[in-house]
Parts: sequence; structure tokens; C-alpha cells
Amino acid sequence: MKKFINSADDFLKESLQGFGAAHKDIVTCYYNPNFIIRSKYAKKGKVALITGGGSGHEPMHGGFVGYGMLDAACPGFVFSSPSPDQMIAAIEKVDCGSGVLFIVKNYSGDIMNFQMAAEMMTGPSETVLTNDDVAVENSSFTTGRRGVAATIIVEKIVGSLAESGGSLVECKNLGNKVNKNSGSMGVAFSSCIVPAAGKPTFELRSDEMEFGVGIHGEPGRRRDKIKSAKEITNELLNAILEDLKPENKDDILLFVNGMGGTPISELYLIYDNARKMLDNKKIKIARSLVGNYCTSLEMQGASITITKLDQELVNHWDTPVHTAGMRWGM
Amino acid sequence: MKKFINSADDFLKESLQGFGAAHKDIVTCYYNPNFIIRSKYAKKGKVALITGGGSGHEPMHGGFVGYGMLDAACPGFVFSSPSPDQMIAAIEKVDCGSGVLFIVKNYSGDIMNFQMAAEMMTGPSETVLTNDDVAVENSSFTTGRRGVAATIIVEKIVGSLAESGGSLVECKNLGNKVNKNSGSMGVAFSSCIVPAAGKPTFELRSDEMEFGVGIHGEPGRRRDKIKSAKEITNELLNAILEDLKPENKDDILLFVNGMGGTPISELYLIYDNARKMLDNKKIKIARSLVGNYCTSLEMQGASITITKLDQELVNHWDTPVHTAGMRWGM
Amino acid sequence: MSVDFLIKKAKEIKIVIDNNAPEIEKLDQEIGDGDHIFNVQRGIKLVIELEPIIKDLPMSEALNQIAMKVLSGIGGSSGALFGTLFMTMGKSSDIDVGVDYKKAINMFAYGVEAVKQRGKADVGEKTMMDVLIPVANCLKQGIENNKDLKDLMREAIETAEKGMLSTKNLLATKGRASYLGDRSKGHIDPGARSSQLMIKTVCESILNN
Amino acid sequence: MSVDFLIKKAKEIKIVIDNNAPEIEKLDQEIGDGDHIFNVQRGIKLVIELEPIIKDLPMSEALNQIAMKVLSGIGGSSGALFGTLFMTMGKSSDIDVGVDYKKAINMFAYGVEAVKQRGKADVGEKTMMDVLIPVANCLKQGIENNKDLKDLMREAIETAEKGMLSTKNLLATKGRASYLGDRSKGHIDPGARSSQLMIKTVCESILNN
Ligand SMILES: Nc1ncnc2c1ncn2[C@@H]1O[C@H](COP(=O)(O)OP(=O)(O)O)[C@@H](O)[C@H]1O
Ligand SMILES: Nc1ncnc2c1ncn2[C@@H]1O[C@H](COP(=O)(O)OP(=O)(O)O)[C@@H](O)[C@H]1O
Ligand SMILES: [Mg+2]
Ligand SMILES: [Mg+2]
Ligand SMILES: [Mg+2]
Ligand SMILES: [Mg+2]
Repeated sequence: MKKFINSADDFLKESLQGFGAAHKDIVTCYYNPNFIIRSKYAKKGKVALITGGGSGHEPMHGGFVGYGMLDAACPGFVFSSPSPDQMIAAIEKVDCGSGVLFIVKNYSGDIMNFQMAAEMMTGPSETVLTNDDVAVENSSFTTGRRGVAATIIVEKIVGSLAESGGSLVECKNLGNKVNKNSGSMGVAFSSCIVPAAGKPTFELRSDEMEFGVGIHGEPGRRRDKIKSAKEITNELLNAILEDLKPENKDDILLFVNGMGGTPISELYLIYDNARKMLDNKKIKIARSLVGNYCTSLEMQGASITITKLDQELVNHWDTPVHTAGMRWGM
Repeated sequence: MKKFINSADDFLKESLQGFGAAHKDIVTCYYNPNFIIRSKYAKKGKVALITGGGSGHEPMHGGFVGYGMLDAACPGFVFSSPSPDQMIAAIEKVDCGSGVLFIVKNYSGDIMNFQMAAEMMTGPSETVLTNDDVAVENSSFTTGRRGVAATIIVEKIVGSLAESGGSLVECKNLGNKVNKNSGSMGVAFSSCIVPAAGKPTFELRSDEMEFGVGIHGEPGRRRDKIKSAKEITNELLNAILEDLKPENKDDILLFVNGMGGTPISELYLIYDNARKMLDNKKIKIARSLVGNYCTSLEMQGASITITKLDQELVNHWDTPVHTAGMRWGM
Repeated sequence: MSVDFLIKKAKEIKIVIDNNAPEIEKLDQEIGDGDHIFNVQRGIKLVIELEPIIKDLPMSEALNQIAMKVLSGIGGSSGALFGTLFMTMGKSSDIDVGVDYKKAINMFAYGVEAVKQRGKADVGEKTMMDVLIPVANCLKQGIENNKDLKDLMREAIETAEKGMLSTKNLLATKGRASYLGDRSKGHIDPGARSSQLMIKTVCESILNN
Repeated sequence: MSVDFLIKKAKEIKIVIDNNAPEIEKLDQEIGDGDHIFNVQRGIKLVIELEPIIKDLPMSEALNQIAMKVLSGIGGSSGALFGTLFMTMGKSSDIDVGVDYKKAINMFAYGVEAVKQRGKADVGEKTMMDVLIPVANCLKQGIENNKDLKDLMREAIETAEKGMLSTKNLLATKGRASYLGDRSKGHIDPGARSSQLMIKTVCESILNN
């Protein structure tokens, strides 16, 4: 296992401490239980946005704590849901009486732990469940689709509404709208290595890729021979568009996300291929995001997320944000 | 070769096109010859900052074109110096009569090509040569040390001075000062793959690392067994500090840079280890930067850069910057 | 059932789980994310470490402390599920005045019911519920029909094993494995395996008493 | 020497370089960044493609176009170095009225001198200068002493080969290889090898004429 690491047990703590120290103007980290909050308290009366999930997806979510986005993030162990005590401790610091909105990716573990936190806390709370991964067939009888990179779009847009005074229900409704308007799909060229496991989560041959991979290295739709960037981009886009069915007039946000081990030059190449295909389909890219935002440790791979935009969403997307992982307008 | 790529020949062009399209509010890309300039012209009378170098180090340099930093960047082929016609074409667009400052990393190819551009252009120009890599023994009889990640620190700080009206000579002098105040060293866990070559530049065994590696995968000081993050960080820091010899009272900027294939969670862990060691040495970290800024395609690895700061440098570091790769204050 | 009994069983379970760790790890790698064994091992270790703190506490408080430890120390699905199990068991009525086998079985059944609510999974969805629910039902029926305790323990061990094995050919519809669709078939569920081993350990130790 | 001659030689060089590509690639991988062969191949291809544009131009303009193409099409060290060579050769005086062997050799020597200025490398620094400088000197001396042309070509081929081989045991003090320190020893310099092959090709074709 080739990692900058001292021991698997200390990985998360040391990484969090470094993150907290490097960005102490933006965030404050607490340990045992672990959670990250803004270093400057949000204004009174603001709905508190709290999220969390397994670690290993950095900058998600700690990197999105700050003005205009999250109030707190609760990082679990690598790829493991956080536990309710983390949420409770974070709520104590950031809830200023207007309610707590949990933004939760659709994984059994995450859902159950956030649910327990909601039961344990005293004030009002609502939950937005993200499930944008179109790789997984949807069905009302199963756990359903996974929540992946669109979670970040939800966090940015709802973060903006909360900052501008949106109520708990308004924030929840907007979050659900963004999630419904979003679809994602990813592909992996290599596996990640969970520090505690010390070996790759899965094995790929030198000419293979995992199509529709999950952000923990879960198997996707199928294993396939490596293809050209155009073919991969085309297939990812088609899967997403089939699900989202945007109309000709729809504006979209095009988000090309790296899994952690792929250089951004390749992400920009995917972006270029995607924008030409969308252009052919007369779908207009109104906003763009390219980079490593929702990662899977050192996995080589990328995902595409599309969010259908209307004026409300564009406005909230454009408002200032000041976090370690996303910053503009301030 | 597992890359998001259509053909080695088209890699650079498609990647640049994607970059230009995704950030069209910040940059405009030109092709044949390739160069990147700000989408909004800088104010009249400003010294033009132009840089360039082989591609494959993204976001360096195109990602640092924009308000408060560079006026233009000239990307060569992957790991190959750009050619003088690129610089000449860029100069034509961004020179507004107050002279051109070239920021050049100390590589024979880069130096010669920028030199030819300087000879071919008509207006006045100066050059700042960066050579922060302490892995290479310095000597006045040889090419000397390589220019690596501190180039970005030079670009930010000189960019601020140029934006605030600094003259050509002032900009050059400040650039030289930042370079002299900076030292860097890196380590690689894996090789990168140059698209045209299609295979790794070098081979490392599963328990080996290259210590003091160059940003093109050049061999470093030695090949060694993988060590703990603490041991690696300690050795990188010591090599840099031995060279920079900061005094007890010196403030520094601590920059932990990823090579492209290492997740930021590990970079933060290195940052954490480094800050504790610096704390023990009573060296104060006044500013921090952590992320993938000066990369080597998909190489797994990291480098540490330290810049000794004084009030002038801190002030220029803190001014607003608006580029694709670095943004704050606006 | 005493707090001392709980701690003793935890120690016995630790040995059994450690012995079967590679197998459980592999199961979660095949249809999950590979961490189930680490989660379970971490949880057991934390429970055992609680000994000095809980050994003289009333049963309800001891179980609540165990629940909180499991909940916060494991994380993930199994943290919430096992946490819910112990938390709910600790909320059963009258347990601080002494717990006989009948009460213990009712506590367990009550806990399993809460786990079912928590995870929204029933028998047949390829989760630990394929072990927990049948075992809880078997124990409850047995104790209500005044079955011989040792026979009942043997029956529970068999029921757990049957439930665990049944997950192999099931299609997962809950938990991470559900993302695999048809490819989840052919693998035993890791949570079912770890639960079955824990139940077996406890029942066997009662048998051999 | 005519523009037609230049293009013909470029085509011959292409074949020789292509035949030796794996070796040259390996040399730059060992002590450089591995791209020298691609740079050279790209450059030659671009020069050959210039044929329809430059074939009827005066020598000075043709050389200048070649220089610009090499400069912009190759990039890297070799782009600047070979670009400087051709640009300077094109600036030699009186070349548009005809170039005999003596003039051609003076042009070449003039060009090599400029390359030396450009790269600030002299003989013994483990670069292409270890081939270019001795060959330029040998040719100049030979033509001044009115040596037989074919003998001179043979001598130039030998000098180039000797210079190229000499780089093997040198310590690099210029170019990328200099970052290697002592580890640069034991490898032939890729630029020296490609230059030597080009010189050999041109000289041999004159020999066989
Ligand atoms: N909704 C659910 N209801 C009951 N059990 C579940 C549910 N989801 C997952 N499980 C159980 O949890 C086990 C996985 O636990 P673990 O690996 O520790 O957590 P995670 O899935 O979060 O990585 C599965 O094998 C399954 O038995
Ligand atoms: N300063 C210099 N003077 C002369 N030749 C040089 C100099 N630097 C490099 N070279 C030559 O250039 C060759 C490398 O060329 P190439 O690989 O195309 O460029 P780069 O080094 O930029 O990758 C070396 O083998 C050497 O012969
Ligand atoms: Mg997990
Ligand atoms: Mg090169
Ligand atoms: Mg698991
Ligand atoms: Mg080279």
C-alpha cells in the first residue's frame, strides 16, 4: 500500500487535523466525536445544514463547510457512515433554533445513523436524501439509487438559500428539487485502497474499466474493456440524459468530477467531449464545474453529473461561497 | 495506458479546449500556436506576466491566468517546453506597453525558448528564473536546480505586485526574492505516463519510492523503501530547511503539493505532520496552501515547498486572485 | 442474565469472530465495501473495554452504555443496527430487578423488532435480518411453549445457520449489496454471517453450561 | 547545396531516425524525459511536409521557414537548438546565389557556433555539442586545407561517432541529464546520438554520390 500514512488507525485523525489547521480561517475541527464546523458562527436564525458520510471522498464534505454552504460535516471512518453522536455534537454547536437540515446520501448506513440522530435531538429537523447515481436501477422495493456527486450541487444551492434566510421546509424542498433535477454516473480505471484493508477493494486488468462504479469502489453496471474518452463520455451522458430527459430548452450544469487519481487535464478533456455532445443535442451548458470534488481515495476515474437548471437554481449557484473546496465571490 | 484520452496527438488540444470552455469567464484559449490569456483584458499600463512550460502540470500554468496572477500562459506539449512563436503570439495580445516579465522554470529547453522569444519581440522584457528544487545539488557550472512548485508562489506574489502597478524591474526583483526565499522537494510513489510514450516513464517496485523526484518523473536523490508519512515529511522538510536556513523568527508559507494521483486527504496528513515538526523548530506557519497545484500527470506523490515570508510577501499573497486554479477575495 | 454474562459472552464472541475474520472480510468485499469485519471487531473490542465502567451498573444502564459505544464506535450500517439492538434491549421493562431466560429472550426479540424498524428490511432481503428475525421467532415460541432450554439453544443455532445460508441465493434488496442487482446472488451476506456466529457462540456457551 | 538537397536529406534522415527510434527513446528515458525521439521525429516530419511550400524559395528563406517550423513544431531543448542551427545557417551571407561545399560547411559551422551560444554548452558537457562542435571544426579545417571531399566526409562521420560515444562516460553538466549528477554517467546522450545519425546520413549520401 503506497500512501502517505503513519498507521491506518491514525489516518483519519491526522488528515482531519491537517485540514483543520490548513484552513483554520474557514473551519474548526472537533475530535471524539469528529465533526467540522465553520470557524465563524453563522448568523442567528439560519437553518443549520449538516451533512456527513464516510471519509475518503475529500474535499466532500468537510471541504464544503463554510459561508454559503454547510454549517457542519460529520466524517465517518473511511467509507463508513458517521455515528449519531457526531451529529448530536455538531448540532449542539451550530443549531441556532431555526431547525436542522440533514443532507444525506442514500446509503443504508448513512440513513440509519442520521435517522437515529434526528430521533435523539430535541429540535426540529428535516432530511434531504440524494440519490443521483443513475448506474443503479431504481426500484421502490430496494434501497434504490446511490447518492454521489450531485450531493455537492445540493449542498451549494441549498446552502445559498439557507444563507439568505430560507426556512427549514423551503431548504428541504429546494434540496429535493436539485436532487430530482440531477443525475450522475462514473467509471473507474483503478481501485482505491482503504487504509484499514491495505489492499485494493477490487482488481481490474490493465485493459479493463468498471462502468457505473460507486464512490466506494462498488461494482457498477458492468466491467468493460477500456474505451476512448469519447465513447466513455458518450455512454455516461446518454445514461444520465435518459434518466433526466431534459427538454431542448433546458439549461444545465455540467459537472465533471475526478475520483482522486485522475489528473484534471483528463477531466477537462472529458468536459470538452461532453460539451460537444451536448451541443449536438441542443442542450445548453449554463454552468460548469470540473475537478476533484467527490472522490474515492486514490481511485483513477471520473464521473459526470448533470443538473437541470432554472433561474432559481442558477441564482443560488452563483451566490458567494467560501469553503476550502469551493470558493467564489468572496 | 489507462487515461481518458482519444489519441495522444489530440490530448493537449482537447484538454485545453475543455479548460477554455469550462472557464470562459476567466480565460480565453488560442490554438496554433497555443496560448491562454485572460478573458478580461488587464488594465492599461500593467506589466504583462507571461509564463509557460510543458503541459502535464495542470493547473500550472493555465490555471493561474486571471486577475491578480498571470496575463498569459504558453503550454508546450506534455513535458516539452513551449516554442517562441507561442510567447510572441501571447505577447501580442497582452503586452500593453509596460514590458513583459517572463516567469520561467529552470530547464534548458524552457530557458532557450523563452530567450529566443525575448530576442524576437520588440518591447522590453525581463525574466525571473525559478529554481527551488533542493533535491538537485546546486553548482554554478551546471544547469543548476530545477524550478518546481514555488513557481506558483512567485506567480501569485508577483501577480499581485503587477496588478497594483509595480514596474517591470520591481516585478522582476520581487520574483527573484520569492524564488530565493523558497525551497521545494518531492517524492513519488508511482510514475506518470506521458500519452505519447504510452508507458510509465520509470518503474518503481511495490515497496519503493523515488526521493527528490522531478516533476517530469526525473530520478531524484535516491530510490528508497517506502517509509511512514512522518519519516518522509521529516526528510523533505529537513532538506528544504537546510537550504533555506530560516531563522527562529521567520514566518513561512507551508505549501503541500500533490503530484496528481494522491488524494488530498493524504496531503492534509502530510501538512499535519509538517506543521508539528515546524512547531517543534519554532518556525511559524503564517500562510498555507494544500492541494494539487504543480502536478505530474497522474503521478502518485507529493512535494513540500516552504517560502520565507516578510510583510511585503504576506500582503501580496493575501490580495484577491481570480483564476481557475486559485481564487480568493473575489 | 447479568452484566457479567454480557461481558463474558463478548469475550467469547471476540475469539470466534477473530477466527473467522478472513471469511467475513471476503464476504463484504464481494457484495459490500469490505469493512464489515473491521466494524464488528472494533465494536466488540470497545464493548470489552467497557468492562470496568459497566460491571457494577444496573442492566438497563449497562446496555445503554454498550449501545452508545457500539453506535459511536462502529459507524456504518452495523453500528446503527447493533446499536439499536442493544439500546432497545436496555429499554425493556423491569430488567434491573433480574433477568431470567424468558425475560432475556423477550428483550432480544424486542430488540430485533426495533432493528427491523430501523433498517426497514424483512426476511428475504439478504441482510442480517435473515438470521435475527427467525432466531428471535424461534426463541420466543420455544420459551412460550416451555421448551427445554438446551433443546431451544440447539434449535436457535440451527435456525441461525439456516438463515445465514439462505442469504446465499437471495437477491439483495436492502443495504449496499442491493446496488449489485443480480450479481449479489451467490454470496452469503456478511452481516448474516457475523450475526449467526455471535448467536451460535452465546447459545453454545449456554448449552455447555 | 540546394533546397531540393535539404529536402532529400530530410527524407533520408527520417528513415535512419525511424530505424533507430527505440534506441534513442531509451537513451532519453535513461537520462532525460524520454521525449527526444518524438521531438526529432515530429521535427523531421514537419520539415518534409514543407516541401511544396519551400521548394522554389531562395535558400535563405527556405532555411528560415525550416527553422521556424522546427522551432515551433518541436518545442523543448531540441526545438530551440535545431531551430537556432537552421535560422543561423539561413542568415549566412550570399547563400541565395548558390551554395558550394565550402559555403555549406561554413554555414554549418556558423550555425553550430550559434547553437553553442544558445545552449551555453561546450564540448565535454554531455550534449549534442559533443558531436556538433568537433564535426564543425573537422569540416572547417578540412575544407580550408582543401582536403578531398570524400575523405573529409569519412573523417566527419568518424568524428561524429567518436563524439557521440564520448558522451557515454561524461558527467552531464547541461540539460536535463545534469539533474542526475553522477548517475548520468554510463549512458550516451540522446541528442548526441540523433545528431550523429543525421550527420552520418548526410555525409554518407555525399560519399555515395
Ligand atoms: N437496511 C438494513 N437492514 C438490516 N441489515 C442491513 C441493512 N443494511 C445493511 N445491513 C446489514 O449490514 C451489513 C453490512 O454492515 P457493514 O459492512 O458494517 O456496514 P456498511 O454497509 O455501512 O459498510 C450487511 O451485510 C447487512 O447484513
Ligand atoms: N544547453 C544545451 N546545449 C546543447 N544541447 C543541449 C542542451 N540542453 C539539452 N541539450 C540536448 O538536448 C537533448 C534533449 O533534447 P529533447 O529531449 O528533445 O529536449 P528536452 O530536454 O527539453 O526534453 C539532450 O540529449 C542534449 O543533447
Ligand atoms: Mg462501510
Ligand atoms: Mg522534453
Ligand atoms: Mg461494509
Ligand atoms: Mg527530452
